[in-house]
Amino acid sequence: MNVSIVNTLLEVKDLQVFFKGIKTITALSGISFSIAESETLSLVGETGCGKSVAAHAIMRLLPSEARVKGIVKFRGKNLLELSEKEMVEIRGKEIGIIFQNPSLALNPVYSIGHQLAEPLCVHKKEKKEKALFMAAGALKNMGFANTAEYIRYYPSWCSGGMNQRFLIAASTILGPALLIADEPGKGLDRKRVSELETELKKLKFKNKTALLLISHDLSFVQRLADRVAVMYAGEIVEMADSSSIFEEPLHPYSKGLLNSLPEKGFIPIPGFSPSLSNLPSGCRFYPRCSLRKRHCIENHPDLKKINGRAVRCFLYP
Amino acid sequence: MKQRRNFTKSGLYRGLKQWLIFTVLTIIIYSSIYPAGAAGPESSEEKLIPSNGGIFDSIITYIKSLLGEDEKTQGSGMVSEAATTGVQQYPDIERFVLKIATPSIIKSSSFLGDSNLGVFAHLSNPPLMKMDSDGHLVGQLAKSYEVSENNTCWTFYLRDELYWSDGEPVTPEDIKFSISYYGKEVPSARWINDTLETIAVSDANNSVTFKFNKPYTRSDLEFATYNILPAHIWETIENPVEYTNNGPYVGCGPYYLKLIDLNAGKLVFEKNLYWKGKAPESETVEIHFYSSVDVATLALKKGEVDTYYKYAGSYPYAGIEQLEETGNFDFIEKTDIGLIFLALNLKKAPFSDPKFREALSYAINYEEIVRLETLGYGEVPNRGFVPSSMENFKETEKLEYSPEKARRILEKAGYIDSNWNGIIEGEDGKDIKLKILIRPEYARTGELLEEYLGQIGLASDLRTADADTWIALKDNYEYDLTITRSTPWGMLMHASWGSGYFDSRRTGQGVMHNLDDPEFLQLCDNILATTDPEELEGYAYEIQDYYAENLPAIPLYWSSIITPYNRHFEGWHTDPLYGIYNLDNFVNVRKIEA
Amino acid sequence: MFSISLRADRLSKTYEAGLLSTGKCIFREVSFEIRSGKTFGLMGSSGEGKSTLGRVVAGLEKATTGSVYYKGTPLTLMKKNEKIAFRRKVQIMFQDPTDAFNPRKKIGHAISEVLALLGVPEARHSSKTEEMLITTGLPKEVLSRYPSQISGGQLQRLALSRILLLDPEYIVLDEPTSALDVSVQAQILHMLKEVQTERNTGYLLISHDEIVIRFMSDSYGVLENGQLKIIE
Amino acid sequence: MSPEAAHIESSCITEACTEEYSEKKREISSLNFKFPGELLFKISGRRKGLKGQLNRGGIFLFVFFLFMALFPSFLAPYAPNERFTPYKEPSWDHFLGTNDIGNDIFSELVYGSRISMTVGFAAALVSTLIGAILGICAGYFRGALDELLMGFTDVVLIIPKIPLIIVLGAYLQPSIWILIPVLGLLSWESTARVTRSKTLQLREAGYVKSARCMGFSSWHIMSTDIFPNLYNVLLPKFMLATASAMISEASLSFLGLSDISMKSWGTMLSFAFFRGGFIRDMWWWYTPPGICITLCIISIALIGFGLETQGKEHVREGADAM
Amino acid sequence: MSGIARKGTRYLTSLVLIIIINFTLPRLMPGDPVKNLIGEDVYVSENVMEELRAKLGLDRPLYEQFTSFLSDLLHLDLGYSYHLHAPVAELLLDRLGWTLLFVGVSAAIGAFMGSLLGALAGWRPEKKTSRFTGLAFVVLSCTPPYFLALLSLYLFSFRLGFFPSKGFYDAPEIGSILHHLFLPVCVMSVFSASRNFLVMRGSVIQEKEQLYALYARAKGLKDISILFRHIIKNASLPIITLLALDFGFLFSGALFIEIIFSLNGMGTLIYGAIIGKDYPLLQGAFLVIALTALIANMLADLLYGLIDPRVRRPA
Repeated sequence: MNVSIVNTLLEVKDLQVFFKGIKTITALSGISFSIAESETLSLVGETGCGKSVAAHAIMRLLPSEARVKGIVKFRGKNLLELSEKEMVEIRGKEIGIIFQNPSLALNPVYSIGHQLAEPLCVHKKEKKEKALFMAAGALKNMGFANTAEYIRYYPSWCSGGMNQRFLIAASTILGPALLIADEPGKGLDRKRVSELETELKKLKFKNKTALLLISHDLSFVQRLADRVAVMYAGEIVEMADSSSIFEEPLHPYSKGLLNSLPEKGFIPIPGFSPSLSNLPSGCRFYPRCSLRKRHCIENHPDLKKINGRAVRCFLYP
Repeated sequence: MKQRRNFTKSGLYRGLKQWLIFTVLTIIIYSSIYPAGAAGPESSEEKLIPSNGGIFDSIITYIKSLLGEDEKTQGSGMVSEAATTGVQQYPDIERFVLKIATPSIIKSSSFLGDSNLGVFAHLSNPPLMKMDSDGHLVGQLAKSYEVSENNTCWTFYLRDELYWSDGEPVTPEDIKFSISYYGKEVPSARWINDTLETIAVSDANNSVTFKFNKPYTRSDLEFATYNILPAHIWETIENPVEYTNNGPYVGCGPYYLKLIDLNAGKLVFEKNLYWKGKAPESETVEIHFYSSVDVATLALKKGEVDTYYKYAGSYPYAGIEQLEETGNFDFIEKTDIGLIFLALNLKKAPFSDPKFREALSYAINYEEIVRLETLGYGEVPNRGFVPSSMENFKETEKLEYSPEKARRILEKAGYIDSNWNGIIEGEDGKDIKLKILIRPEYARTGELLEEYLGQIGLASDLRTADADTWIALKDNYEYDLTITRSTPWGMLMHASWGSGYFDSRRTGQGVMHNLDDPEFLQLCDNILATTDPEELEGYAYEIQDYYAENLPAIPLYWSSIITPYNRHFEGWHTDPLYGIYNLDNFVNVRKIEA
Repeated sequence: MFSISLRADRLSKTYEAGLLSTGKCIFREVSFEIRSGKTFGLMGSSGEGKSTLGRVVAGLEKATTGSVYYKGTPLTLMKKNEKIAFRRKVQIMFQDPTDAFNPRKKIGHAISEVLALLGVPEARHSSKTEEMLITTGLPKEVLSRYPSQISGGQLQRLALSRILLLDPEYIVLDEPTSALDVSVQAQILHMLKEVQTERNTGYLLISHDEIVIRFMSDSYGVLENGQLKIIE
Repeated sequence: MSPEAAHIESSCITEACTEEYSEKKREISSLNFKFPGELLFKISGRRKGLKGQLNRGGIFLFVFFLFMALFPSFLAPYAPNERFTPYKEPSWDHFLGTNDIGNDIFSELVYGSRISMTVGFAAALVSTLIGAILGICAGYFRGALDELLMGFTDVVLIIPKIPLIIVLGAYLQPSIWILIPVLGLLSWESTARVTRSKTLQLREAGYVKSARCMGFSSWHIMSTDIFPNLYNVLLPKFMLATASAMISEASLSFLGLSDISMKSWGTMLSFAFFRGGFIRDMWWWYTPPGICITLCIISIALIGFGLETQGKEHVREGADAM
Repeated sequence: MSGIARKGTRYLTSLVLIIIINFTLPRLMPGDPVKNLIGEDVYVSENVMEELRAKLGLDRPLYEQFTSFLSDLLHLDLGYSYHLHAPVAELLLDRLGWTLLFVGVSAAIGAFMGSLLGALAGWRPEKKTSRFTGLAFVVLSCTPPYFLALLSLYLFSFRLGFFPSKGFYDAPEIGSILHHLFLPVCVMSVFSASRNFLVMRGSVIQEKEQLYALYARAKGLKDISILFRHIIKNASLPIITLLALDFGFLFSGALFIEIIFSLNGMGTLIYGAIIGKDYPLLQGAFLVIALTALIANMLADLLYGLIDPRVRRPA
């Protein structure tokens, strides 16, 4: 399906991540997806399904003992094969990332202005004064009134929501083509989430930034994403346009996930996610699946394409 | 602007202000003390030698020297101008510096207050008397002296041709001034004030006569320790003990004390150009202080210094072998008149019992102690306590090591181990556990002692005590046994032959004052009442016999004082009291090609 | 009527003024009532002092003014044995399940400690624990695990069932699901509902999520600027 | 896998929300003197091919020292007070030569371990216990008690230690039974500070709050919920206290204020200096006690770290356990 | 902020307590100070001793001694040292300059070296060099300071002959001072560096796990600039506290180094005062050290506030 999209910005093919230890942990077992220019793709799933690992793997931010396999093509370059020096050029400039915990992602001992200006100094070799001025400008664009004051603030003086916006400003100040948002709304209350949503929408529509949105908050995803990939236990179980997933989920897990949404009346999926070091041999979802058959227990389904969407389930031939 | 915003917004501003005020206050306080500290007592001699004046001073000096500002010490200036006529002309020989390492550190630059400095100043301000290498008291600044019949009048005839380093002649007035000055100003010399009636000066005879209010027989010895001061300089100084100055000090010896530099850790003595006696060859004598003996040894080995001096102490025996190996050093060996001894608490059981003391004297393996402690630079002592190098030494029986004998004596005296626990019981029926006070320097000896006592069935309780605690404890007689030492001066003080340590009528830091036997006290009084050499000899034998018989203390070993010196020098002299630190030595030492 | 209620009466909380700082008012004159078998929802944005209010109701903190009434007795005037009863009967459950168990104790140990506190004889511990596990729907092997070896959803269930061992009349639920995934959130909310119908427990549910509050509560209030606006 | 990497990993996988965590953590780290146990662990861990396991090297070393202290006669070829020719160089008869009075240095070293380890551990135990108790009380009860205790701690912190130890050492009879409480009583304050800030953090932890709510007594909470979790903080502090007690003991010996009837490594070291070991270049005399002190402390560090990794192990397993 | 007020009160109480301790402690020491004023082997009559005793004020009641002590303190009169024959304030100032120079320079070098090496070792702890420096500093921190000092003196001064073995200088000029102080400063800085190293290393290991470090990497910062731009500033916070705490320690730890290198500083002064029971000097020295430590702690608090914005969060 990704063939049909013309301007592929990022293409991830068979990305696998292992953590070597006493037990080998398979965090990602071969996921593939692509993002076109100014498209928003969302990875959704439960805690521990590997969505954040995917984001970190794309940016090559994983710790050294993580083994990463596969291809991550960004504008034709395989990021996984670049040297660290070349990668430094891409990080922050071409691909930005925002983390789930803005107050921790900002360095507590530097002022907001300093941190906003830093990418400019590093990548564009701007003078500090000018960079600060530009940082203030960026804040103004985000709708902050008293920018001169805010750039002198420190992260610890501001609320989480404000820090989240500062973080977005810092990550997008160089206008990256792709912004990875790693659980941006987690821990924020409704009001802040809607603020965040406005912010991301502005990026999406005004700056034409492509977004890789990683979230467990389905309603948030619904409002923002063009396409959605549902992940479960280190693999993508379903990928489709946002509207079709939310209207007609195919995979039992996607269905369950949607059913547990408040709007649907909090209907839970029974059971728990499997351990990543001890994955079930067949379909990874079978222990919790109400529609499971013997077949599901023994065989691992592939991601199959049906009507322009993909699903990993034996229910769909 | 950024700063202002943050601070006005937060309460930090107030805090900062408080701190600022505090800091400023502290700085003010510091700076107000500082000038006071730097000023100190003023004197005509004290000028631009900034050595001890803190880091800032030395930086200023350095800057001054960079700017080319001339610095002259007043002392040397005076010499260069005034001295052309009176100055002795020295033959053109190679000028050299004699460097002496010492662990006896000077703590303050108080000429009269610091006891170590007092010893070192013998070179610049020699006392009236001195001890020759055989231990006889002879004149130094004094040519000769006489004593009146009743021992109350002492007349000292000064040498002619003595000059201070500023060109002034040394007069009997200086002697009179110095001695009465000590009596008035120095606490440790108060006896002079208490006993001295008059001092008469005779310029004609160039003599000075001291009249005491009671017979005083030890003046010749006492006056071998008091440095003579120039009256014309010191009479203006108000509080001499508290007077500190880095020099130069006017002196009348072959050298004068040019500089006390505590920060560099040295004393510098420079030749007294008006010295008319035998001319010393070395241009300057430097005393270098080392806080650690180990480091002093290294400095010696390395050749940084030429010899080693410690009052009443030897170069560490353990290091001699190493120095010998370098091939650069020779050694002077001289039996010390001081010694290491076992002081016994004679005031309480069990050591109040002479039998017990006798037994103890057989329990100690003297041979081994001598071997381990002195590495062969010592010998097994006699029962008579007094070392052989002392005047009027009498040969008494050698101490003997025989645990069997010790046990037998104990048994005979009724000290038996009746409960078979290996420890002998005392008269009260309890196990005898001897409380042994150990000063850190005799730790090893203490260990050995504990073992020897164990062999004859005596338990012991070792208690290490630093010097002050030791003094407190021994003054309260809270011990049974202690290992201590006598210094040369200690052997000579009071009625001499070590009696000063035991006479119970005395007090003092190192003094045991534990013997109140009337016989002994009478003996001391007899000695103190005479100046007649023959009579003294008789009493000396008597007191040594007394020691040998009663064993009020048990000497552990007689040792030698070893002084290493660089082979490039020769002509060394030592005396029993101050070792190599005597004038004979300094005027005779020559540099040679080794 | 004669339902035993937990009532907050004009509670105010002010942080004390320091030597140089002025005090800060967290909430003022807040009153509400929790009835057994019912849920009172407390909604508000973060930083509004919901959690502080929850801790005051649970008796973990003291209110500056006002009082919490339990069975008609104000907390401040309770006698010692009444207080102990209150301690047992009013429990609190926290937001972060990973924090709910001592990381140095195995789950089984933590649970039998509670049983010991209740005075259950040692012999009956295992049967009691098993009973408890059935309500949580967790396998027995969790007992031999450390809290860090168990997922958040499971821990939250365990935390709830541990509280249930004390047989409380009221539970203060302090953001019980906001740290959890949607699917787990649903599980926990259902479990809470089940417990309520089974045991007739009264809940004070604190959450910033309006949907959760609506889903769970019989009545709720919004805490805003220190004032509570009650919506039936 | 290195432990710190493991930590990143686990946080990466569990994607745990760590709101406010660093805030508190910083408070701790401000005083936490971190002993690089993991480093040593890694060095020897790699050599032994052990990863993440309780470190055997440390245990072995420690057990060796312990054995030395408990049964010196097994290891020492001679009695400590047996005398031979003094100042002998190392030979087959005398592994490390003999000292100034002819004692076998190796035997002396073996017998010295008992005293040194007793002083080190006992003083460290005293200081860690006092620090932990005061810190827990201040942190748990807060309020006036906290102010009082921490104010007191601040004062103790400012008192110059070594001169005070010298004064006390000179005043009291120099004996290890005096030295232990003196060293212990003078070095608890930083432990108390760290313990307090950690306790303040733990006090807000859910399990402590639930325990309070469930009606557990303060004593029970402090001893079973708070104290065991202070382990990460107390262990390095304990090791440091041991190290500094041993060093202080050695330093006091150097100043001649030690108990000479109790021969520790420190006393040996000072004897080596004062009795000509240094002058005579007898490195086989003056280096072994120093090395022993260092090794002993390192062994504690290794064990401490081994235990710590064990603690971390189940955090890691957590992600994949179920 | 109430925090500042509280700190202020605490410091004030500390000060008062220090003064009280300072007053009582030397009086608890054994031995008769009057006897110590007199040299060894000297006979002195009782009335001379009494005279001295009266002069020292030791026969007056304790509270009177205390009030006079306080008033003297306010007049910056720390008493008179009968042992060293000089006013205590003068003596201390004289030595303080040198010791501050020597300790201060060492502390600065030690802090810099220790933090830098510690940061590098903590940043890449798996590297061989990191492990080596780590091990080296652990060993150094476990070594008694006098042992270290003697060994280095033996090696550099005796064996290699690079440096003189004693004193602050030969002649009071900068070159000589530098030459003489080089070795003691080295030993002292290595000593203080070993402590800072360990703290910095631990701190960096802790800090580099923080999210902001990862974010800095995501921003496109190079490895080394992450360490030096982002982590160091955070990781140095504990160092500031440690430096202040260590100040008193270094001051007295200098004692051994001063003894070995025969330096005429505070350490030897204090040691001499303790051994000689020089009450006034001891009191003065304790006061000065405690005050210095107090000031160092206050400065650390101040510095902490300047570096760490969390401390000065605006209302």
